Amino acid sequence: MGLLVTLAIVTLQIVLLFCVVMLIVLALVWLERKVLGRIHQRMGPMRVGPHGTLQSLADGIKLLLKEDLAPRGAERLAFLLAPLLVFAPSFLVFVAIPFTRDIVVRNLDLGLVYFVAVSSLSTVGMVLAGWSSSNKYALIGAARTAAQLISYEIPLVLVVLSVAMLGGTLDLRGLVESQGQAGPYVLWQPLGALIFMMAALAEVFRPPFDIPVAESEVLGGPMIEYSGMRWGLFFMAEYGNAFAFSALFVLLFLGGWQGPLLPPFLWFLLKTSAMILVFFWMRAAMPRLRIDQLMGFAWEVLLPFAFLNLFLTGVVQLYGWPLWSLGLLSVTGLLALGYVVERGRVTWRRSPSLAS
Amino acid sequence: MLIKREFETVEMPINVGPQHPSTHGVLRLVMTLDGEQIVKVDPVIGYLHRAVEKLSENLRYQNIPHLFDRLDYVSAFNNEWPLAMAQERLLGLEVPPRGEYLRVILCELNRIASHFLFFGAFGHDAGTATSWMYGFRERERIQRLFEMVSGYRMMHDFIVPGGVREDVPEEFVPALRALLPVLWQGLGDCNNLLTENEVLVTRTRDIGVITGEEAINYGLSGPSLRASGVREDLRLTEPYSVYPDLDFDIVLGQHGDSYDRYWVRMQEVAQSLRIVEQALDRLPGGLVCTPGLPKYPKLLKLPVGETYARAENPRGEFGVYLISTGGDRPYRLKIRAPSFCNLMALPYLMEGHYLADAIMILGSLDVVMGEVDR
Amino acid sequence: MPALPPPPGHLTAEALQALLGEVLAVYDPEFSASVDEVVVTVEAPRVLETARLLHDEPRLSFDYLRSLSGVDWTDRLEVVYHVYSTAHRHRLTLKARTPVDRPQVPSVVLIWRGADWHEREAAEMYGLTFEGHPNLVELLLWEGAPVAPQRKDVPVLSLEEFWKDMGLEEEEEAPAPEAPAAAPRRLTAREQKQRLLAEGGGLTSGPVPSE
Amino acid sequence: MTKDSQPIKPHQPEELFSSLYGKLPPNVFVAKADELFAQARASSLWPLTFGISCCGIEMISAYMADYDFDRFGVVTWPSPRQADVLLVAGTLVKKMAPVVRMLYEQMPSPKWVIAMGSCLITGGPFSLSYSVVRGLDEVVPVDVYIPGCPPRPEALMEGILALQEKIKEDTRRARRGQAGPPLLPNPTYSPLRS
Repeated sequence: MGLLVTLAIVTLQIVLLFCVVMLIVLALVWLERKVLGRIHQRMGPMRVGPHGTLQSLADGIKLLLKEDLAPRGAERLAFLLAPLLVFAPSFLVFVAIPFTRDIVVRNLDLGLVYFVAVSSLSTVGMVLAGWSSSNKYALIGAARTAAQLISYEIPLVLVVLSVAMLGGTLDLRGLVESQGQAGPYVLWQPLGALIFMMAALAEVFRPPFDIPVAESEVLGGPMIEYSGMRWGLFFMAEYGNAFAFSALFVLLFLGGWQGPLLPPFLWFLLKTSAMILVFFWMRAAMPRLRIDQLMGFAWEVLLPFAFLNLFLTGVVQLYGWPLWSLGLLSVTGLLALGYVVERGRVTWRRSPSLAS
Repeated sequence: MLIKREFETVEMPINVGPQHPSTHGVLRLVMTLDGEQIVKVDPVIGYLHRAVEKLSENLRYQNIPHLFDRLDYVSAFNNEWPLAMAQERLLGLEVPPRGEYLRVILCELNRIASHFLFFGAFGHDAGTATSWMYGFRERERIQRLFEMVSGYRMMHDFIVPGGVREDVPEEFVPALRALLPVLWQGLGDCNNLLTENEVLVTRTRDIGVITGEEAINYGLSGPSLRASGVREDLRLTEPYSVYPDLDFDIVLGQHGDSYDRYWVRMQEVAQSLRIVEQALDRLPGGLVCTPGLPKYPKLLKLPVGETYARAENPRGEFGVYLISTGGDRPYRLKIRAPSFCNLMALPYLMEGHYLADAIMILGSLDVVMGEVDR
Repeated sequence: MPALPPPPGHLTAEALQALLGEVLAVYDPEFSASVDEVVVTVEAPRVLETARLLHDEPRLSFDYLRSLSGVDWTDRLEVVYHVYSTAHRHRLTLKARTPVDRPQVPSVVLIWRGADWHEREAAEMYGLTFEGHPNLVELLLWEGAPVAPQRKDVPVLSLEEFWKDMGLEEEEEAPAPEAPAAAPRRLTAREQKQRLLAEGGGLTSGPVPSE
Repeated sequence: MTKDSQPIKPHQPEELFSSLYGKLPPNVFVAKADELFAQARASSLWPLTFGISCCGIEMISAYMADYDFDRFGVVTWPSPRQADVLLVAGTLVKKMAPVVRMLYEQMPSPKWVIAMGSCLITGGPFSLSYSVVRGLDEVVPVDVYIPGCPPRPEALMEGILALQEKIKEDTRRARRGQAGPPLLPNPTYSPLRS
């Protein structure tokens, strides 16, 4: 009987979480179209519901009712399974995200490890999708996905590690609470925050790092052959991931739900929305890089600086220096990063000038 | 790379287009890829071959311009001009000054509109949709003026032998004067968005380099040729119309890469704006079309002869080779389309680059398939 | 900005004609006048040497091929080259005549790379053969397209036929028009090339330029 | 292009609109669900990113800030698998016809076709040419024709609205058991076979 009750509660939680994730995704899609519209000096969706609020719902219903096609040359089982493998991890990470101190499905002691581990599982799904579609664009997209995700996983993990060192715990709730005493870590680790931000953009395929799914090159990459709701699952996974990584940024660097006056849940949502807006803004403002430049950036710039970040944190902790010294060092590192990038831009002519 | 290992790779043929967002129409590229590197590329064209030359040879002269509008459909005024020029040369017509100035104003505006469209498409190839919006915002403003002039947004059928079809409406000049500062502002916006953008520079620098000699040998023309540092602009090197009276510069690139081709076009917008400003200041009164030549004469017969008329289009040299045997229809009408000739250099430019670069190279050539396939 | 002044080596039309008469004398060119250009006509087999001379002679240095057009004069075919010198800024029209029943012209691809697609287009549109062209295959047309559609004896559809085609004309009880006598089928460029090869001519007959 | 591709079946409202009718006993709930489906489909028409020639530029204009198709929920996707509407814009020539046919076949149903411009109705200014297909309906079945050369973006907008109306109307007709609107003859043109 006890087992049954537990099962019922767990099922209820899963359904509830699923609803929340769906709601978040629908809202994000709508928000992105509106925000992009504003940046583009246009309206965005207007016709379905007031200010187009029901637009994503209409899209969802339509996708559900579309024909479910599998190409003749496709590896059928893998083809049908792949979207689930992509969507499931992005759904699973929500289990560990504490929206506030109390609103959390399961607060895990190793929440941070769980998050990083599970979120990188979707690579498998993407590669599987690209390979099983028997489409060359999809294959290229899959290869790009694998390369990009593996490269950016490493700086991401290094930065996460240095935050964990500061907080002294891998528990997300504990990390947020430790920021209550020390102040948000973005003040003490601006370098880490920036690296995390860039790596997160690459992890969720947002521009300027949307190379695997680049519309103008590989036509959507691994999901090119998917139709209807299977394609919708990729779509939902992308936006779910975007939200999850924004939430993680808020938890690690912006002090989570903590803030004056407003209720904690609202604070969390506000901070996450701000991060999401940065994601959208990047999409509107930046062209995308090329895959080898992207990888070069990860291995030659981000990785050394992530190590530097880790090293600085370690030194400060080892000698027990005050936190503001870490902030100072980190800002220096930030300036160095800026210098490296800027120098790359200024001295960019490799071929000799043709003009006489 | 520290570790070098020889892998055995398999070359993969891949088909880009005719339906692909980045092929600017219905170009098809059959590529052979080694990983993501292009080993060989073979452009396949003809997916928009409408036989304009054949049709033109069976149409009366007054019916041809509407086919020409649809060749390079983003710069229709510029297409009509060489055709009218060829007929004028055979007839020995002089165009009244107001007609010439109106032609210059309209064609330069069309060049600006076309380059703004290029800006949008190039940015989209690079991965940002915002450039589309910014480029088209300016283009729409110009098109509203065109509609005021010719009653059509894209296909104008306005430049006729002897001048232009009719005078511009009274409100055109004030509207254009009001528009010019807006266009300068819009150009500034576009430059701020992309021109110095780090990612775009990284993406296009040293991509698709062609030297001046090679570019001449391949028959490139227009901004694509000038980006390689060749001082060749038909408006000044073989001057026609009133261009020699106006003060503007030939913009030259230095490296002949994709970025320079982009940069030259953006600079040309500024030069065209200067031309429009001056032409507007000097716009004389009087007739717009040679007297005695009615608007679209029922039967315009050309004397026997042949001529090759050319003009500087947004994409390069647009030439019309017209042979007349004295009838009311051309005996032969060959169209030398700039995009057709620029596209020929594509395999040379692309080979050895990555798939993503190929998109940028194609974007930087700014081809319009309507005039490639004709 | 006034028009750029003519560069040092620039030749006027008369001077150009005089110089050409001197340089090209061995190829017995015919000079004629277009409205504003010097026109030189040579027989088709001599085009390659002429073109090379035009390109390489420093006083001429025609390094830019503007346009290459085929023209069907019903009794003969012509290939018209509009060339230009970027160094001296003078221009010239070069014409090559070839008989209609065996239209062969040497390819100038190795002199001006820009001739590539122009020649492919002229070949399929006029049924010409360009000897020495590396890749003379269809460019604009498709499988099953009409053969050499730009020639004058290929009619363009009339409006009446078009209406009939669209089924928009009222049905008349007219007797079905007799099928026109099957015209001898024109050979495609490829078939002509094959025929030439079979006859021991074709690609190897012309002077294959080496570069 | 598969050489042995069969002629495309003409639209049948029953199969196009996976109606709940006939599967469930008719009642108010089913009727409302059907209407919801039709509304959702009409509100989220995603065309393929596909412009052939001049009309393609006006089509792009319609997506841009001044006209903003996003207001109607119309956004493009580059792959036919994710598209609902085949918005063909521009002259269709015989070399291109098999490609358009293939794109149509690759799209999952329900799918609709908009023919934009005179060229896709009769061949437009190029109708006398030897290479132009005289009308898109020789290749794929067409739902909405938009005349003009090229049509203004407003005309394209009108076409999209007409298509939305058609989708809803088809559902209503299917519910009443009526046949759909008069359908086009079965297109049998296949450039590769002729």
